[in-house]
Parts: sequence; structure tokens; C-alpha cells
Amino acid sequence: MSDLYSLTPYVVLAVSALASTIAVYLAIIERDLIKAVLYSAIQSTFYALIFYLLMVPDIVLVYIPVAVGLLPAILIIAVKKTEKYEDVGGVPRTTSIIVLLSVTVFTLIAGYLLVVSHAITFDVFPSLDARLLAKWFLATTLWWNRLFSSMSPEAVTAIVWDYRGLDTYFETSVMYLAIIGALAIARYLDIPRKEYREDVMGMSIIGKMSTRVIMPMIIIVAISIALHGHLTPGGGFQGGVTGAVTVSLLIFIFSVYFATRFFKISIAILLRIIGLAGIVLSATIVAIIGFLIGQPAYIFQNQPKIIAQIGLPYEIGGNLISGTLLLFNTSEFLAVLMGFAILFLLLSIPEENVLEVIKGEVE
Amino acid sequence: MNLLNPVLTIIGYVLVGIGAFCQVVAGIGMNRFPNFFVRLHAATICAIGGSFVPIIGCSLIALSIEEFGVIRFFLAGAGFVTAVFLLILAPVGSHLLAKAAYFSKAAVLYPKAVDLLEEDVERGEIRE
Amino acid sequence: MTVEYLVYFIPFYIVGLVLYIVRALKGPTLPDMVLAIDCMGYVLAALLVIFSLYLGSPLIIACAIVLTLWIYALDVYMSKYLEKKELGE
Amino acid sequence: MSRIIRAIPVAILTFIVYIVFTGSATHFDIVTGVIGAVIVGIVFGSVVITNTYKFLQLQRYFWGLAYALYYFFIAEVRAHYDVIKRILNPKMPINPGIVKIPIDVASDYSILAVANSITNTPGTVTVYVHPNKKYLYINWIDVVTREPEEARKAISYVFEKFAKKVFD
Repeated sequence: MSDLYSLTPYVVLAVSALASTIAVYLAIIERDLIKAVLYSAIQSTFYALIFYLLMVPDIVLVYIPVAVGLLPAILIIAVKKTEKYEDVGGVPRTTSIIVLLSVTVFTLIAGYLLVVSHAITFDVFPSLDARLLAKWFLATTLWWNRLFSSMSPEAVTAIVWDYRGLDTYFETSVMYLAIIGALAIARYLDIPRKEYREDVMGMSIIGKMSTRVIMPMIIIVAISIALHGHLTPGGGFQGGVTGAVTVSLLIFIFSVYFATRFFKISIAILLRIIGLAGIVLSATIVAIIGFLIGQPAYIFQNQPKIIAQIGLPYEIGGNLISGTLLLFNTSEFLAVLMGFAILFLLLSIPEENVLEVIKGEVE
Repeated sequence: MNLLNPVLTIIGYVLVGIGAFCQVVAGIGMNRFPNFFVRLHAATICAIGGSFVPIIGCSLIALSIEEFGVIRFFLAGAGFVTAVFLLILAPVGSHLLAKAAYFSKAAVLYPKAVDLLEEDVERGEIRE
Repeated sequence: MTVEYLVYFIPFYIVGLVLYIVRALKGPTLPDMVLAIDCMGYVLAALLVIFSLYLGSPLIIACAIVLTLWIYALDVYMSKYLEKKELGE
Repeated sequence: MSRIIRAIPVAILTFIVYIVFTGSATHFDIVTGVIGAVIVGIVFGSVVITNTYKFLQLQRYFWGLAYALYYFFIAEVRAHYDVIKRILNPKMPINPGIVKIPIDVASDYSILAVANSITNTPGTVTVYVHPNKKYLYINWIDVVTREPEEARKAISYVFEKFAKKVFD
């Protein structure tokens, strides 16, 4: 009996995989676009559960905000500004059933093969039978020797900085490029100056008061997730997207004119530039120090290496700060939070203003 | 502390059990109730009895496990903060949804005994 | 002082989860679906906490709080959409 | 000056949340917590707080504790029992409707506390707050009466009494 119960996590995995497959199918064939958005939100929640059970909390912390929060928000705004129903006639019924069946069969076969091939084992959850590359990474990064490790007890962060610093940098720069593109498209647009009126604008008073109470708490939790990125799962990006809830709540529950009391677009851009400068600084600070004192050093270096003997201290007064990781997390938090703030502010510019500007351009 | 641990564990398990019961009942209610405005009450059972209570229970259980070391305070603290957020945010979500559904006529309050809000809207007292 | 008995409670939460999925996929109107997704979010938050305890890895709990926050944000978006006002106001 | 005074309670509250969420109190946590709490307090202080001196009155905390005890152990239990009975009853005796109840509190936070308490007890959901903040419209699963005063006695009278003591 207790053997049966120990299978529970697998049952949960199976249920969530099945539910997400059905939700994806419904999202594809649904003609009402808002319902399709909701189906995709269901799918995202279940993916989050699957990732969680496979023990990748860092990915869950990114996936939930992006897929449950930001994607529906942007899609809902887009649907609201355009049309609610899909113009195309939709997929024929027989075709869609064939697609669903093939996807389900493929999922089942792939899952069966994964189990049979012992990539997932039923012995321990998750598999203790770690593979060679994983073993090597864990041995080098979590080994408390400053010549190899980046002195962070959190495996993902430890790997990211000294081994995957450069590609993480380019991954983040994709998002920054997207925001630069949005700013370039909206270069003539600005939020109109209007006085915020408590009684007319925004949603109900209960929503407003509760948002007032909860906003500082959300921000402080986000700061905690960001600043403890080198100790617990989380980090700059995760903290930033968590903090971005407050921006969306400010804009949707109060109004954009209330949000501009806190930050205008120009101030958000300025803070984001400060965050970007912090990221660049954390990448190059060791190299700069090495250049100044005339010793060899790398960019993206954190702790001393065999041929580059300088590095930032990994602790101050007995508290682990893991060298440049704290600086990196702080600036990434600022940059991501302000990037999302810019996106939400740009999306909430009233449509009349946009039309006016477009008319002016055409003439 | 050692004396307190079993008590915390038992209270925690009781709370988790209450949560399990409430979830099943709320799920049944969610499917049995006829329309949106009645389902709101099942959703409340899910949010408070089904989620707030077991999260608190898990925090108490976590506090009593000494094998986890210092990390158990992290679990307990994060659990408490999650529960408080749930307690403040879940009713607001229900309220906003109910208000939007009522005034946009997306869901209709059909089997109704009395609707004083509609009467006030018709009298012109409330403009929404 | 032990967490292994938690496993006997998890199936009930899964039953609740499945019932909410049924309502979310069936839901005749938009608010019904949003409400069911809400409930899914809440039961998932509870499940995440229980699993982090049961699997013996307390560090992964921070996901639950993020899920709670963003489910609330989804509520807010949908009710803003249903209210048919200008987005900024 | 008032901006700084208003920032203090928010900073203390957020610092407590930070320490509880982090679950440890090393020097690193305390230093980063203080810095973060001060920044958050200065940014959000003027939005959150209207009257700082209410935070200094100790009896409000005792009333808040009494409110919480009453709320969790009596009101919630009773309401859950009632609605669960309705769900499991094969005949499902529901009689829903929207009633109007008067509310007599001064501050907006009291309205939030009363409305959230009403919504969080199964069986009653706040649908609308009258613009003059004197009436709440409640979706009630079992409408016993349509008279505002009697409905108030059945739903919100105790919450209101406690909320007045805590927040007004």
C-alpha cells in the first residue's frame, strides 16, 4: 500500500502532462481568443508544476511570471485593442482530432521510453543516478576551492557565473534589445499629462486599498529573492519579474496617471541604464582591477584562477557574498524591473494618442 | 523545544487534513453549483479552507523537523508569508471578478431571491 | 517529526485539482474559467508547499509565493478586460 | 517631513516581512533588509499610510489579535460548515441573491477589512461598494431577509465592531 502511495509524484506528473496537452489542444482550436489565452494559462500552470517536481526551482521562478503573468497580460491587451474573434474558419474537426491523438500518442510513447531507458527512474525521486557531465559540473562548481568554484552554494548560480557567464549575458541582451525596439517604435509617444482622480479612475476601492497594503510587501519579497540569488534559488531576473507585479497592479488597478507619480518613462529608462551599467561593471570589474595593478585577469571572472590570481572577496565578515554575484544580482534586478515597467507603461498609452501620432506621421 | 515538536506536528497534520477535505468538497461544489455567482462561494472554500489552512499547517510541520537544520525557518517563514498574501489577495480577486462579471453581464445571476443592486442601478443611484 | 505521512493527503488535493480542471475546460462563461483557474492556482500553491516538505527540499518553496501573486494578477487583467474601460484608466 | 514619518511604519513592516520570508537573521540579511526596507518605505510611504500615530496606540494591536482569533476560530469555522453542508446535501438548498447592508466606519482600511472578512467567509461575497462608502452589496448564498439592518446583523455586525476598534 505504501509502495502505491510513493508513486504519488508520478501520478501528479502524469495528470499535469495530460491536462496541459488537453489545454494546448483546446487553445489551438478555440476561436474566442480570450478563451485561448486562458487555456494557455492553464497549460503554463501545469508546466510550472512539472518543472517544480523535476526540481528546477529557478526555471519555475522565471516560467510562472512570464507564462502565467506577462504573456496573458500582453495577449489580453493585444486582443482588447484589436478583435476578439479569429477571422480564419478554424481547423477542421477531423484534422484537429487527428492532431490531438497523435500528440497524445507521442507523449505517451516518449514518456514510456524515458522511463524504460532509465532517464527517469522509479527508484528515487529525482534520480540519484546523476550522469557524468552533471557530476563533473557539480564537482567543480560546488567544490569549495577558490581556484575552481565561484563560491556559491546554489548550484545553478555557481554554474552560471564562471561557466555560462557569456551566454547568460547574450540571453539577457535579447530582452534588452526587445525593449529597445519597443522604445524605438514608441519614440514619439508619451503618456498624456492628466490628473489622477480617485473616484472616477481605476477599479473598486477594495482593490485599491489592498493593493496599497500589498505593494511594499511584494517589492520586499522580490528584493529578498534577488539578493539571496547566490544562496537560495532565485536571482536578479527572478526577483525582477516578481517585482514587476507591482507595476502591472499600479497601472491596472489604479491608473497609468497614478503610476506616473512614481516613475515616468524617462526615469525608468534612466534607472534601467544604471542597472545595465551595473551588469557591465560586474562583468568587467575584475579585468579592470587586473589591468590597473598589472596582473592578468579575465572578464566574467569572479574568483582567482590558476593563471589569473586576482578576484573579489567571497565573504565579508563571515557572510557569503560570492564576489561579483551580489552586484550582478542587484543590477539585474533593477534592469529587469525597470524594463518591464517601461513595457507596461508603453502598452497603456491611450489609443487616441497613438492614432494621433500615426496620423501626423502619415501626413 | 523537543516537547513542543510533536504538538506542532500533530496540529500541522490536522490542518493539512482539513485542507484536503476542503479541496475535495470545493471541487465538488465547483462542479455542482449552477452558475458563476454561486461558484464564488466554492472558490472561497478552496482559497481559505483548502489553501490557507494547509500552508500554515506545513509551516508548523516544517518548524518541528530538526533534521532540516536552519533551512526549516526558511520554509516556515516563506510559508507564512505565502499564507498572508493568500489571505489578503484571494478575496480581492473574487471581489474584482464578481464586480466585473456582474456589471459586464458576462455571467447572469439567474436563480435569485432578491437583487437590490439591480434595483439601485435601475433607480439611477449607481452609474457604472 | 516526520513528513512521510503527508503522502496520504496529496491524492485528495489532486482530486480537487482535477475537478477544477474539469470546470476550467467546461466553464460556459469567461468568469467561470477565470475562477476555476484561480482555484487551480490556489490548490497548486498548497501542493507546492506540501511537495517541498515531502520531497525534503525546503529551498524550492519560493515558487509558491510567486504563483499566488501572478494568479491574482491574472484576475486583475481579466476583470479589467471585462470592465470594457480604457486600459490606462 | 511628513513623508519621512510616514515612511517609518512601512519600513518596519517591510523589514519584518523580509526577515520572516528569508528565515534567517545573519548580518547580511539585516543589512540588506534595512537598506531595502528604507527604500521601499520612502517610495511607498505616502501611498500606504494616512495617519502614522495610529501605529503607536497599543490597544489597536490587542483588538487586532481579538479580531483574528474571533475570525479564524468562530466566523470561518461556522461559515465553512454551513457551505460544506450545502454542497454535500443532495438537494443543494441554495437561495442566492444580492442584499444591501449599511456600513458605518470612517477609514478606507476598515472598509477593506470588513469587505475582505465578508468575502473570505464562504457564503458571502462583496460585489460592490456604494460610491458614498455607506453601503456594501453582498452576494449571499442563502438570503434570509432583504431588510438591510437585519442582513447587517446576520453578516457584518461583529466584523464592523472589531474593524472600528482596530483601524478607525
